[in-house]
Amino acid sequence: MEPPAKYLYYPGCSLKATGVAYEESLLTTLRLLEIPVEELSDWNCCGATAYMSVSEASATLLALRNLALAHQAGTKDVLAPCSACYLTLRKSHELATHYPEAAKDVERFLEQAGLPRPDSVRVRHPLEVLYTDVGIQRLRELTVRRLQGVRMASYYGCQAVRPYGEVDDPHEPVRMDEVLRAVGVETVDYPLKTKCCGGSLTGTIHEVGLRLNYILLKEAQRKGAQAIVTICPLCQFNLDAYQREIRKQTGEPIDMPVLYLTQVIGWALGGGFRELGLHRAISGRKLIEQWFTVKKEAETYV
Amino acid sequence: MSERNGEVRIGVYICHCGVNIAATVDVRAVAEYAATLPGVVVARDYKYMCSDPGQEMIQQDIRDHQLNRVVVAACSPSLHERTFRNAVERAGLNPFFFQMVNIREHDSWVHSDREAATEKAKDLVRAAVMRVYFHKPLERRRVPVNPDVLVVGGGIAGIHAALTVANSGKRVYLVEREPTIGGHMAQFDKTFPTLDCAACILTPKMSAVKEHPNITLWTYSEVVSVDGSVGDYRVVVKRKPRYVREDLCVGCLQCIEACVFKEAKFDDEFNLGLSKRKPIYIPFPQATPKVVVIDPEACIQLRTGKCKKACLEACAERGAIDFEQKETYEEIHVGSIIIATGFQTFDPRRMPQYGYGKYPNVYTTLEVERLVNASGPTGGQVVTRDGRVPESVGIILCVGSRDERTNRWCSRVCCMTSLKLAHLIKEHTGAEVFIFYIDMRAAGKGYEEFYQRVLNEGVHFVRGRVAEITDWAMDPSEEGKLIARVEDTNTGFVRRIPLDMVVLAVGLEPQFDALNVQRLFGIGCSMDGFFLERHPKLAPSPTYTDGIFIAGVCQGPKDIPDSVMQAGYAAAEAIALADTGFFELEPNTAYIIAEECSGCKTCIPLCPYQAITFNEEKKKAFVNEVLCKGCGTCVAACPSGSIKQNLFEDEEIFSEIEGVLAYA
Amino acid sequence: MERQIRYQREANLEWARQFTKQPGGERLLSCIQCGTCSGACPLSIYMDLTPRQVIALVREGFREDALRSKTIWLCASCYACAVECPQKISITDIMYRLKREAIRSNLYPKRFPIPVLAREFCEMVRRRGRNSEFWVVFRMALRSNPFVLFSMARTGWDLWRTGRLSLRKERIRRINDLQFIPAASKEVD
Amino acid sequence: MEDKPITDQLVTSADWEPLVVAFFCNWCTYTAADLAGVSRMGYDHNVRVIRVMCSGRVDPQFVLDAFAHGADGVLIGGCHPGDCHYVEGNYKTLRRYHLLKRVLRDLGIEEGRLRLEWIAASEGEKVAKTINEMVEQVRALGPLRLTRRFKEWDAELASHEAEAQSEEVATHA
Repeated sequence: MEPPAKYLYYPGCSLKATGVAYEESLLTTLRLLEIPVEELSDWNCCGATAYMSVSEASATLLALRNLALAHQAGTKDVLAPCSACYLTLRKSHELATHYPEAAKDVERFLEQAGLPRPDSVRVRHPLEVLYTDVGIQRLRELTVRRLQGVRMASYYGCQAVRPYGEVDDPHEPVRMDEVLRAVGVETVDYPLKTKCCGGSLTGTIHEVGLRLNYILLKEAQRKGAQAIVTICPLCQFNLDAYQREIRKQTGEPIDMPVLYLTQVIGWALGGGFRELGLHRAISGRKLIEQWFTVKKEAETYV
Repeated sequence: MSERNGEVRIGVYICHCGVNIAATVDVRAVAEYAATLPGVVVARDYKYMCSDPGQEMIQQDIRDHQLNRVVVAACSPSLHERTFRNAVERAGLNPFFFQMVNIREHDSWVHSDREAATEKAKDLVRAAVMRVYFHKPLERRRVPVNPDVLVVGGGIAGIHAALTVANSGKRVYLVEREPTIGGHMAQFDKTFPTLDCAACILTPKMSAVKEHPNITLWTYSEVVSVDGSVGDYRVVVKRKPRYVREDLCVGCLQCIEACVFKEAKFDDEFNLGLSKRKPIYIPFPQATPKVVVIDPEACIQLRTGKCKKACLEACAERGAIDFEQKETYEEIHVGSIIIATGFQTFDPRRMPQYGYGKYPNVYTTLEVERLVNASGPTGGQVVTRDGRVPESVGIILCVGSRDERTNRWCSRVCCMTSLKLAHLIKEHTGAEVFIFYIDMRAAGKGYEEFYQRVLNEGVHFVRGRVAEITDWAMDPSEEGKLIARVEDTNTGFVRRIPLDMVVLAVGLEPQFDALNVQRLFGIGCSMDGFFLERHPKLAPSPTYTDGIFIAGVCQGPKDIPDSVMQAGYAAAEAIALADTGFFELEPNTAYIIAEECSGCKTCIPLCPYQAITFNEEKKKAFVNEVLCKGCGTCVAACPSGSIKQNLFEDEEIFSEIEGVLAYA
Repeated sequence: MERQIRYQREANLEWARQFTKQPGGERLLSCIQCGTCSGACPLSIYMDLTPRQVIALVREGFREDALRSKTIWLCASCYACAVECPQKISITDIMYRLKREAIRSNLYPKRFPIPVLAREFCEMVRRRGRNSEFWVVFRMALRSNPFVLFSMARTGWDLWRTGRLSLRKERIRRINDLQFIPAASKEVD
Repeated sequence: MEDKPITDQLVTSADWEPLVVAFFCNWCTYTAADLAGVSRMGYDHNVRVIRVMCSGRVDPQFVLDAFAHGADGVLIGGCHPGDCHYVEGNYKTLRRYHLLKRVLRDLGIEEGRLRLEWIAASEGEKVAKTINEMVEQVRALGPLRLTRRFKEWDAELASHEAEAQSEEVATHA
């Protein structure tokens, strides 16, 4: 498959707030890969899990408005880095195609809003772009820095690989490891790759959310990982922001960097510390500084 | 038309089939309608047309009303066309003055709108009435049947079929792909529910095959081509070189001892890789024939030609070892074929959540059969791969069965196999055994009783399908163990159960090359890939190809007694066919009206049976009706319309088309 | 003592039938009650009913029991059940459907934060087109359990410090587009 | 006029129901239809099945005859390639099918009115699905009703002839 000429970037709400480092590192990485990308103009919330819980029809329409805008902009590939956005956009597309009832609602809405049918639009995930469109071989060639002797656990979370399984295999995903290895990072065999981080449960039923994250961190540690690499803003937030509380509750000395895949890749391709949002980490800051500070750059950014 | 056929007097009979048809189709209305059609003298409906009184009614009408055509609207012709043709014939009419209408499978069973179904029935009956008008009297066709029988596959089904046919005095060729017969049953330890030793009951039958004067046994051989049809199949069998002459080897096994490989280092297929063998080996001590075989991939001499050939020395006087052996081909003629090619077990790597291939102590049921077997790789010791006697063992049922993502069917034997293994493991090790099941299926003579016995032995039955096997401990008690995470649906909570050994009760599925076998023999497959029987209830061994029968798991999952029964049934069919001495064919052959043939030769290359020849002198084509199988392809292609087909004449089909469309 | 018996008249069979006709519910009747969903679910250990039991309740028409269970609100939509289910049942979608119906029928636990979050989220998106994480969480906490705000303060500070806490209320330009989306409360499934 | 599909010129009447004639081979598709029946897989009733031994027996004339006598669609069912009971009859069918499609196109009959489908004996579900799809497709195309068209054309022709004759008479007079 020919990689598309341009991607339309759909940030979603998280990448503008808690996940801002994901946006920074993604855009930097794409820039270093010389892939043209443009933010979708006037995008709205994808509908996500919470909206689906209230109204399926409304959530579908919300999501499809974005795809219709993308269609209008004339770009086929919409890049949705947030796993929840990725899944919701895909699911809505599917619902509108396979269920005549839903399709009718969609048609009515789009007509009223004066928007086109987004038939040809494809929803893509950054991992797909790195693995499929760019390719392991090219990543290897473009690598300018190597993280020597750092072991990482690749963590997909749930929604990116389920239920459609196009980003990677839902049981034993391997692509993230391959991408990481391409830039010289050592990965550990992490059995909880696709286990849930609890999503918004950390905010609602706190102790349950904490427990899930504790298990994820603990197992990564047990398998010898020094950091966890994620592709979802909510996973990153949960694993990163609550380590202090987990330490307090369990008494275990956990202080582990939780990085975005695009931060690691972007750095390997030559990206800078701040432009990859590495300064925004809450946990494992010491290690992050130790790994990602390059002498020359350190001078620039001190 | 009427000039050719005289006055046409048609009787039409509409069957209720109990309520099968009558509930959806207004049979009375159809009969009343049929009575108004041209040529119809009498039209009736009746509860069961195929019953004796039903047939009697037709015969009486033929006599009373001088009927010379009969139409029966009932079930599919594949079920009762023959029945009614015979009934018509017994009343003195040519059996082919009959036409059957399918208003059950094609109408009442697939439609629910009574009015529409009734209209459809009327259309179909009208078409048949218009068609039968043109029917001609035909001769029944018979072909002689060669009494020899080919059995493909030497597992328990093939063995039993071969012995049964051979005992009736017929010649049997038994062809087996592996170096020995015995199949999967030879790998089993005990058999459920009686716990008979599998080898003890199987090996006598294996020797009986070897010794039977009427059986020609070809192991390490495969059927490569099949020609002809019922009564006269011409089959070519490839005999692969085993590099050992079967007629000279006496099975002393001294060559194995002498082999330059002092250590066995190649995966032993019979023990599923749980033990090793040498390049020259015998699959198991009771292998039949008791002849060694050389693995060309492993043997130094065959790979490089540079071995000191110690085996050859050990076999000096007999000279049975022959590195020059080449594959040979045998051609045989048989009247019928029994296919018993068996199954393969589900590859649990397809379900990565169970960790087979990743965690060494996850096994399949077949592997554990070998472990508990006294002559198996561990001498009957049930130990994990790291040599420990397990304290807790979990058996997971329905692995690759009852699953939309892998195989949808129930494999039927796994419940009982697992009960048996649970009993044996407990007996051998005293371990706590957990059986994870969705439903316990123990239907069979003595099976439920066996289930009770295992329950009382204290095996734990956890009702739930295990979600995953991990080695990821969340509790000190789980360190170093495999953990099954499962909802115990009986108690309604999720459990984590630490295990030393996990046994996956893998399902049965068609052989990897079942599709090739299906094509080779021209039989069908069901949706699941198992071979298709002619009728699921009443003809579970014959296939749609006359003279070919199926037996054992190749037709669908079943246990040993069921396989043996089906094999006996297939054998009885083959014997009956051979003893009858002939087979009756549909007289649907093509023929050419010589005067109308333009000699264009279009038809000649179309016939796959070379049944059409061209008479250069007369410039006319000619159909050899003995070779013609009656597909009608040449008929459709003939530009001058001079080729006709019995039972499917152009005017018969045209009137059928017009008949179904008369109201359009 | 509470009586645990269920009379057949309490089973809403029509509701159950309707359920199988909605997106996601098509394969509901294929359930063989194997419990793979519950075993695969990371949260089933916190639920009052396992997902399998919820499926059984829905299929048998015990509407209220299904809608009142905490299970549906604990579902984090991770789709582990849907990926593992041997009958390919979209269990996640069934949970969504039950959540929606519970909200519409006012059958959800009142101070339980999850449905509150969902409603606050939707309100904000309806009005502004985007969600501002801080404000959604803030309002949810106010409505369910204000004390939780104290425990969140530390995390909030961490986020503020690293520039990850945005207090801006985002809003899309063509907010009018959204007026054509039927209001959630009026939706009839 | 010849360029437009014939159906465009007809008004679709409300009570019109499509009718599809199906030619099924005895070994695969007819058996599959039996299986659909045994499994009670309901499908659209607007289909009439005619059994032939092999799809290779389906003479193009059968198809044209069916259209001429009022069928709105024709479905041919045979064994999958490689599975033909008569070795390769279905390949001959395939070749003829492509030719037939061209003939139909030239006659102004939409290609969608003819369909060839490989359906194995075990594929009862596919029989039901194919029939339903075919009926729906034909329903969407509208009535073909060649029988009625023939009558109209005949009448038209007759009136032309009558006119011509009367003109002739007039000139002669």
